[in-house]
Amino acid sequence: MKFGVIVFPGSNCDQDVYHALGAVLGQPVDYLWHGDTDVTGYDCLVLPGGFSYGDYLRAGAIARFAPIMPAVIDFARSGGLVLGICNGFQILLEAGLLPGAMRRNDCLQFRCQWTCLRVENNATPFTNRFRKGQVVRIPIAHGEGNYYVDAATLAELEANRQIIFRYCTQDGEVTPAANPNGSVGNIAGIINRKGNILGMMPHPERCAESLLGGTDGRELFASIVDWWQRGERLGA
Amino acid sequence: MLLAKIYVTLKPGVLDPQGEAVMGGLKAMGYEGVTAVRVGKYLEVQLDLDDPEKAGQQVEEMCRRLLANPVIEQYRYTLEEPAGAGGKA
Amino acid sequence: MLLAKIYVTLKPGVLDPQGEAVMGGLKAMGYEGVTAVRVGKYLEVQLDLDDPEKAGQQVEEMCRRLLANPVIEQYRYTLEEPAGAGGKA
Amino acid sequence: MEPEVYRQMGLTDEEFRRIKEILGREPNDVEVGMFAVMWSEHCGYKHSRPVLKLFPTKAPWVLQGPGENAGIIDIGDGQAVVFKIESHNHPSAIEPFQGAATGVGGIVRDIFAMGARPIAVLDSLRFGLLDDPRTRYLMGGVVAGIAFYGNCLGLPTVAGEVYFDPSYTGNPLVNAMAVGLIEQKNIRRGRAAGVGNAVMLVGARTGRDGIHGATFASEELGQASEERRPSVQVGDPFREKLLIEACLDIIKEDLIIGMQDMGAAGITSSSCEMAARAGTGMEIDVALVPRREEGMTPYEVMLSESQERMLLVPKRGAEARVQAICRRWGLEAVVIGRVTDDGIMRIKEGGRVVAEVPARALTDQCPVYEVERRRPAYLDKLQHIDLSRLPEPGDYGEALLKLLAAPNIASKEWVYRQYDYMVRTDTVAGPGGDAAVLRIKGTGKGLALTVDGNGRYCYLDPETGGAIAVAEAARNLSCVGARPLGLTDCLNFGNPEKPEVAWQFYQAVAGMSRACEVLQTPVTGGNVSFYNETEGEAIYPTPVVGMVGLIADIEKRCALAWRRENDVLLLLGE
Ligand SMILES: Nc1ncnc2c1ncn2[C@@H]1O[C@H](COP(=O)(O)OP(=O)(O)O)[C@@H](O)[C@H]1O
Repeated sequence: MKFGVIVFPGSNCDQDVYHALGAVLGQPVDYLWHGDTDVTGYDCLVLPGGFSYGDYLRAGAIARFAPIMPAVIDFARSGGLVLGICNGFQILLEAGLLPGAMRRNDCLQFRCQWTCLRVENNATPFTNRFRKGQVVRIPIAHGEGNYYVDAATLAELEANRQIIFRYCTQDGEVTPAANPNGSVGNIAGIINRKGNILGMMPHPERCAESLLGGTDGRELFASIVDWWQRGERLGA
Repeated sequence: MLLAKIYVTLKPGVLDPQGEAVMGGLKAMGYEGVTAVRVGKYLEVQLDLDDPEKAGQQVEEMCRRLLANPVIEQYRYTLEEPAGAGGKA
Repeated sequence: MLLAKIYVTLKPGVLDPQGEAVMGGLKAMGYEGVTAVRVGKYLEVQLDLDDPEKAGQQVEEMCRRLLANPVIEQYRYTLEEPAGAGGKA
Repeated sequence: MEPEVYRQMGLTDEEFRRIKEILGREPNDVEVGMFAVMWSEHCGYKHSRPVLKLFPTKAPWVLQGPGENAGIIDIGDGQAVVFKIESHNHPSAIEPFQGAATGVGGIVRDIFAMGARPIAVLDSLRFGLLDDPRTRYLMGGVVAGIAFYGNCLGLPTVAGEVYFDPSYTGNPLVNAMAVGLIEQKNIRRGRAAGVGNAVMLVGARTGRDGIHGATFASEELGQASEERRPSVQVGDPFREKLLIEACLDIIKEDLIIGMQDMGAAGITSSSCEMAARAGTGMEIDVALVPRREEGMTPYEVMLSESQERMLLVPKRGAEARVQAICRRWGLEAVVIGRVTDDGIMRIKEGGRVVAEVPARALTDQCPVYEVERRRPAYLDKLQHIDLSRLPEPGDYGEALLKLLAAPNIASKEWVYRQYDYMVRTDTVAGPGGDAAVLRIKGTGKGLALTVDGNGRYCYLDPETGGAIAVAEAARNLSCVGARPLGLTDCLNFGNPEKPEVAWQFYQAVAGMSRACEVLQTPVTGGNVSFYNETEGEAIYPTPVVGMVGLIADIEKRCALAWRRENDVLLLLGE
């Protein structure tokens, strides 16, 4: 399976994701330039973290209009796997591929720390190597991760099991104290209804090697590869 | 030349942590009379257009597509001739 | 009750990276006529005061002490009766 | 020229006389401005140069010592580490957020100017006491500014220090260190070699930012009010990120001979230093410099400190390719001049010559002052306090809790959780331990980084305090399993024209040098920040040491936490 990591001006986790997918997981991976308009030949696109266009105005707002985005949107709408991490998640929201919006962290400061996440739904291409309810440790690093949706959409997300990760305590309890940024319902990651577009604030590429303090992120990437290979075998 | 003055604010129901922090700060400084603070954005966009109607359309579109996020924000704007351009700004 | 509308903008000549990025974005979206963008803050502060003179003094002071950074920013404001309070806002 | 004019720019009557002697004529505004900034303490090291000679700077593994944008150390396998520390104290005292942010921006540019990929930032901070609201404002702004710039660049801020003491109340210290990694074959130096080669300006447009002492010229020209010429620079980390990627692409394609960042004194310092190092001259046309503001004079263009700009000397014929790479990253790159063979900095505006000065007069001929040194009187009193007469605490448990709660000792997590210390996925040990540890991808090796200093010790005994700063840094590195290889220093002191400060400065440098010799850790570069005073009161003499070490096998690193019950505790040393 072939991964494409999109490089926007100001992306700064592009090389980290590339390293995790290529050197750690041993998967074929290419950089895709924001100015290109074609994504054919790729099986999964990753929108990495960083500060695209400086995150000036709103995080992800300007990147959403990059020349490559129409191709990304087509790819996503036709069922291709898309993973947005941190700034990538913000871009997916701005592009309307996922519902909701990001506000500044309620503490009004940037936060870099390890967080515990409860896996709310493991029946996805991105989380199938986790157990439902499993607590995983993945770091965050953002200033605008305070996820917002209105009540009606939130109910819809819940009903469709689109909430994938929630910030929680070490024991898996979803409490206000475990919420690092004020996001609605402690939401850390959501998926679209069809289940092929995941957006998450935490950085799985930062915990894909034990040297860096954890390997839960590696499991997330490995889930994608497993899912893909199973699909291939079944001829899907 | 036209100057668009654009105001982007959070929708009424959306919590504004920055506004709350500013209010807290003002109260701590002794301004007890402050009862609410909302923080938004103010943009000035200069346009090389003379037709106010066309400019208005463009500004409306810019706001909708880029300058405001309709999920959490609302906007309004005014159009005027830039000061110094003989306008009445 | 009075509503202060406060505009905080960068002093002329101070680099505005936000404004430049927004201008770049707008141009890339096809709005070729945009010649300059400056981004500032817009605040609404509600005051439990009825005396416009006193309120004006307080707002002036708040701007100077907290809301604007005098080293790089300038500010202006208007005072009005809040909409819904019978004012003409 | 009226003495008023050059004095306002910071030149003495004697210095002005020397300028006339060098030029053999009366200098014009632009020339005086260029001399004033190049002969300023900041660029010229007028009061420190002879003392800095005490530092040992050589070792077989030192590839670049002091005198370049940054120092370089060999770490084997054809790789090297590039690092340097710099102060941004005064800008941060005026505007903490932007002052600290642009401090990070400036030191990071020094690293990629050598051709290296920046990989980490460290910060050393000093403030007054936290019960002062102004201190809290300054600290909040400084930390947020460092976070804003470093996080946006995608550089982990992996270690640092924060101390609080009343002596820093009016004059906080903000020292930032940057570290880069490079393949040795890619090392570039800030040299304008090759007569006839183009000189290119890459990055941001030039505005009136940070033109110190320039107010006079503008007022004389009656052009604008104070409002129109802010001296505070605003940082644009997004543009700097693009600049890093563009410059590294340019290096990868081997398109340039040398490059230098534009820090203090902008085009003036970068151009004349590049020329002086190569023994060449340069001709620059200010009319070709892209501007952000209208009506700028040659004086303003030459002295502007607008951020996020680099000066490049491309190889012959490579200009177009350099421009293409920059365009790809959304940056402007323009030819603003040529390298010449006559050793002269010739500044033109269109066809008109507006300044003509020997490059070396600006750099090498900067006057040097030996100030009388006098041991401060306060030392006698302080060094004779009888410690045995201090009262014993009644309750040691309580005393311990009090100590742990003291801001100087308490956890600094409030600071470093605002820094993205994990980006680049190399941070094996981040803030919170003795030294940060970064792995070097593709090797089994690691780098250890630390920044240390103790102003109080130096106040009590600058020689010993200076030695302790070096020793502490070396200990922090060895605690994580690294061999110390070299250091960069930031010397924060008061007014060097005062004999007491001159004495402290000399003593501290002597003590640091002694420790460097013993520990075989040479100095590869640094920065001096004088005049850290408010109302005539100097800060504590505060030399800060940034040190780099190598861990041969990253699996053999050592961490802070206790591992297992019943493990044996050993105390090493006396
Ligand atoms: N300004 C800062 N930036 C980043 N890390 C910091 C900062 N200040 C302190 N730290 C980190 O916090 C930890 C404790 O710092 P410090 O109190 O100076 O410890 P010590 O005195 O034991 O060296 C260190 O790991 C240090 O790197």
